[in-house]
Amino acid sequence: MRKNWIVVPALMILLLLPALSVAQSVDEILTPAAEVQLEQPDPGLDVPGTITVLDRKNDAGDLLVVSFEQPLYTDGIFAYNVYRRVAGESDAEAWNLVEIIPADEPPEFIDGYDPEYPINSGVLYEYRIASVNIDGEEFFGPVFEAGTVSVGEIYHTGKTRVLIAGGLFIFLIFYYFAKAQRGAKMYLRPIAGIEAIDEAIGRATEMGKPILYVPGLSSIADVATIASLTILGRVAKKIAVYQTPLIVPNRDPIVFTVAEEVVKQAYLEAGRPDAYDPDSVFFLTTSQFAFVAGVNGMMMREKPATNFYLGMFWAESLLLAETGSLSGAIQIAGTDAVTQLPFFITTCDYTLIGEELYAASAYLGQEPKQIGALKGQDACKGIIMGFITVALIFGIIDVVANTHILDWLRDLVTSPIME
Amino acid sequence: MKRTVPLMIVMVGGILMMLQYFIPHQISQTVFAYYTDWTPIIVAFALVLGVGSLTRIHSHKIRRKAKNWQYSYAVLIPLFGMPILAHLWPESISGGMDSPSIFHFIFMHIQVPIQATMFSLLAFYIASAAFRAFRAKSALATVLLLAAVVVMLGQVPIGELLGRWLPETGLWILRYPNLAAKRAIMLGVGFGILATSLKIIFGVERNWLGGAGK
Amino acid sequence: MSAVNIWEKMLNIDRRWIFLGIGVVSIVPFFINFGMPVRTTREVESIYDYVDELGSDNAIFISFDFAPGTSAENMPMAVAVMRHAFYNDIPVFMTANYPLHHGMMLAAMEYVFNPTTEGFYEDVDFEDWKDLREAGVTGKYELIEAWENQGNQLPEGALGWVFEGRDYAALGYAPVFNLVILGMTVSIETQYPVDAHGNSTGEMPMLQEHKSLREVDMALTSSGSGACVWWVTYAREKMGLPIAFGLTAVMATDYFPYLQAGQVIGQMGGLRGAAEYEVLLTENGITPSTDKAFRGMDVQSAAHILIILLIIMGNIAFFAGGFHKKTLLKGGR
Amino acid sequence: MYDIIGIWVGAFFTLAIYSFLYKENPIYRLAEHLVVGISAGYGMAITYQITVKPRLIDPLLSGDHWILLIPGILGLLYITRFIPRISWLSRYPIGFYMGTAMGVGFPLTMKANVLRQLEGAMVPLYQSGMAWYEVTGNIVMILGTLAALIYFFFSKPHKGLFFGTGSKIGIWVIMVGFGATFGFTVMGRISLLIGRIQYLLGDWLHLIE
Repeated sequence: MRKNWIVVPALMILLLLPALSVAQSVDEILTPAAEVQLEQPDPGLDVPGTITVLDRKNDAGDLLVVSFEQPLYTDGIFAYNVYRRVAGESDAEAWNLVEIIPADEPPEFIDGYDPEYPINSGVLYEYRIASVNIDGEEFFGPVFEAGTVSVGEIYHTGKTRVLIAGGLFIFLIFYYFAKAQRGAKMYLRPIAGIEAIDEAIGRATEMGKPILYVPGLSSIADVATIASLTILGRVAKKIAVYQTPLIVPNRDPIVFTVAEEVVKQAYLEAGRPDAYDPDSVFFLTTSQFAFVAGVNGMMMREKPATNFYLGMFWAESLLLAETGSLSGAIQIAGTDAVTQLPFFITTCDYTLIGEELYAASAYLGQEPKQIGALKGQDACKGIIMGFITVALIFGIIDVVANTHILDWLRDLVTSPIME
Repeated sequence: MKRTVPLMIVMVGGILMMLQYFIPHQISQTVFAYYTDWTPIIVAFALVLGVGSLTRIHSHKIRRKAKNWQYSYAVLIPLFGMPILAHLWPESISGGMDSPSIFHFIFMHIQVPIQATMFSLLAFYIASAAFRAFRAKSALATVLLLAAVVVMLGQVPIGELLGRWLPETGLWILRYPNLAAKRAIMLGVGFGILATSLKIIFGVERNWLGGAGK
Repeated sequence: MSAVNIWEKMLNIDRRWIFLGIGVVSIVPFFINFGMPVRTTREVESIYDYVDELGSDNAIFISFDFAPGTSAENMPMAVAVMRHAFYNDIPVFMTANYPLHHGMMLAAMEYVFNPTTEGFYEDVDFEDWKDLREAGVTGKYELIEAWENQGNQLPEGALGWVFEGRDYAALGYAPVFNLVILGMTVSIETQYPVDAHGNSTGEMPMLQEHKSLREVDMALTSSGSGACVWWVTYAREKMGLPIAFGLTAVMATDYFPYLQAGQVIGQMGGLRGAAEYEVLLTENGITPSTDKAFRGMDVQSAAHILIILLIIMGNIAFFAGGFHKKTLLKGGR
Repeated sequence: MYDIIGIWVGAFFTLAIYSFLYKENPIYRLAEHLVVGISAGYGMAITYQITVKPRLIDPLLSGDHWILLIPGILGLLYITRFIPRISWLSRYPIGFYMGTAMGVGFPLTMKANVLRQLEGAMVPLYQSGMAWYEVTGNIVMILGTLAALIYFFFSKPHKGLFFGTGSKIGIWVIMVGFGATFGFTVMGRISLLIGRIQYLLGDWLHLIE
């Protein structure tokens, strides 16, 4: 396989991002607002001056950016009330109070967020602003017609980084899918857990004791369950050859039927269909704690030499593994439930951690779909690792040479929060 | 009809919603508004699936007089009793001291204590496993247990009395090495979720079709 | 009897003795009451400071995203922040992301408004102050004045009045909650035309002043499941709403990446996090005394010590008894 | 009165669950079954009263929201699951929900779980005013994230300086992280027990404040 496969996509985004961030800088043209009407300012308070209205970029055509000149004398002004109506209406009732801006805040706001008074795309509005004193008396400034209407955009320029990252991800996943489908042999590193699985089966055979395999407590929709059933097939095949008894209790009825099929198939493939015991795979109960009680009872009675707990587990992980370790069995666990992993690690002899479970199943199953997806995700992890490595180097350079190149790299992946 | 149409629905729906994120235009917003209006209605019906299978399992048990079949009534009676109570006295949904109702009583004084107690059983099991199963079998397991002990002492007031360094170290572990491990796992899980989404949207992963006839 | 047998016997002790031990250890400290001090951490202080800056012009969300199973941890957090908000006259929107969680929201209100709770708030139903509302009295202070002028008196021990629709809105459960959050970024009222008590939200002064999440200053999600991430993904990343996490201890360690990346302003982890908030409230005179979470911390200390001792004793018995030689795997860790 | 009976009933069921610690028994079994029925029934009641009625039935009955028939019918198709001959129809609403949910989630997950986390991992090693343990912390954090990622990287053998040493450091960092999870999980379970003891000793027996 090509060695430099990580570098290509990584370089791609490195080059694309700065180009786009330059293109993104906004070029807004100031439209002078036309003066329509002038009211005599009340002698009480000074009133705001020119109102400027701009279209807001990256919206659905429902926002306007409104700013205004603050009055010369701000004494006694408590806040500004901003009113809007559709341009050309003469009705005084048509004025809507759309925003109240405290006097000490910048004289700018985005209009249109209020669901009661929405801005419609393509409609021309006019504004007027009043200075308000502490008693709530309003002193109106002149009316200004907006110099522009709000227009919706087709593409949101602030989301380019997400688009690039998403596109790259989709590309990589499908690239490896296609590659796997074409039958290309792809390297997966051997996973230490698989070795332990084989060894544990051997140990049980030597001792002539059964093997217990719990395929998790979740449904068939869980990725961990699917991975576990793949591994079960492989384990059962080995067991069929050695003729060791197998016990597979199930909590989910659908998982039970699938597990039964998998084991039967494995015995067939091993050439020992006669050795298959139909009672070895069975449905126990759907109740979580009752399931544990049942399995624990079996462990104490049958004393299996090896226990496998592979799949999705919740709080019961602790109870199963505790009893298993007391019965003196070798225990091998694997799950993607992060909160249960510490308990498995301290009670079992070997634990497949998180993604290792998926990888083990892909490794054993050799199904192109699974391997392709795993490779695609690996490639993405490679890119992330590349970025972090570069960031680390830049960080060191920053400290040593007192530069700021890390900020530049960080900006490349920073996507703004506000729409 | 049986396979192709659902796969099409998934693909069209998925791609549409993905693109919608990048398009601020009014049309895209309208599509999205319809989506947010409709989905809760559709998903509400999914509850029927769970209720249906519960009913099926337990009525089956009662009919066959399977082991412990009497307890199935303890599932079925509240399962249908609760909605009926709520329908007869709709104000009981809002609960509170002002309007005591059987519905609220069953929730507050049966459901809440049972569920809260169920999980607290684990405190006992952890204690027992601490003595009988948590082993420092290898260097890695030892590190895990040591970190756990420091964090456990650091989080409770008595840790403070044993030495200021305990809570400080506990917090340091949480803020730095723990963060590193969890972030790596989060990135891995994130990619896993994204890949699964893609597989479902583009019809590569079809497991969800299963269980409803071929 | 050989030495190995003693160790084996020790390890095979009936575990009900251990159960009894943990039971005793978790009951006794309640009667002795050490009241050991709880030191606050910056993760919790940052939430406290943020809420403390807010006032009656602001508004916050408290989302009840937990089931009865974890209410021992999640409830004190939600209650503490709620009392802090009421003290500062901050309007509080309350939501729940699942039917069972709806009941927890109601339970929290029952607790805070109950006269038997030390430092409770006297709740005024939405209907009861209808005349004042219709007369246009909606500001908090003029409302209290007008209300007391009508002859209402604050009960003894109550810390203040809270008016439904002015100081809080119990919005409750709505299905597909991630979409509800997305929808609320545009309008809260379209997502919740009525609240959990059947009141029209459009008539509520606090909804008229805070029409969408854009006009809200923070959301606390007191969460027992991964649903807390929805607030980050759908509200924070979409329109920048500051989010605070209240998490069960089991989840707490997993969410530090969000904290460090600045996606949440702070996080309370488990009973300890809630106890820290209670300490901050009491130190600043917001509540007369600390609440359940703080009182539980003594027991927490005792139980941790017991469990650590059990781990140490168990390991001694295991290695001294030579059990480690039996099961070692070559490929194992 | 209502409250007092409530607390006695609650205490009874609390003790019923705890009786399991001694031995499995019929009262425990009753409580375990009740909780399944009540939670599903409660969910159904709330969903009907809060969603189906106000959002679907009321608008339809008012007569001018006929478009809501589309989601209504799509939702009803879920029920075909129980009729084997046409059960495939239930794939339509499932497909709609799955597809759209995945589509909405994709860019947002990319942003919150990937890009933001990458950004968070790119912190300056040192800024003026940082204590020594914060600087070492940052280094541990960056190197640790990198190493843990290497551990979960399956396309290269764990050999050599980068992949070999990296994955070894990675597994150590992961173990320390799991240690923290372990400690917090223990703490959480104890907290839940404390909650129940406060209920029994305080709310029920009034022995403690």
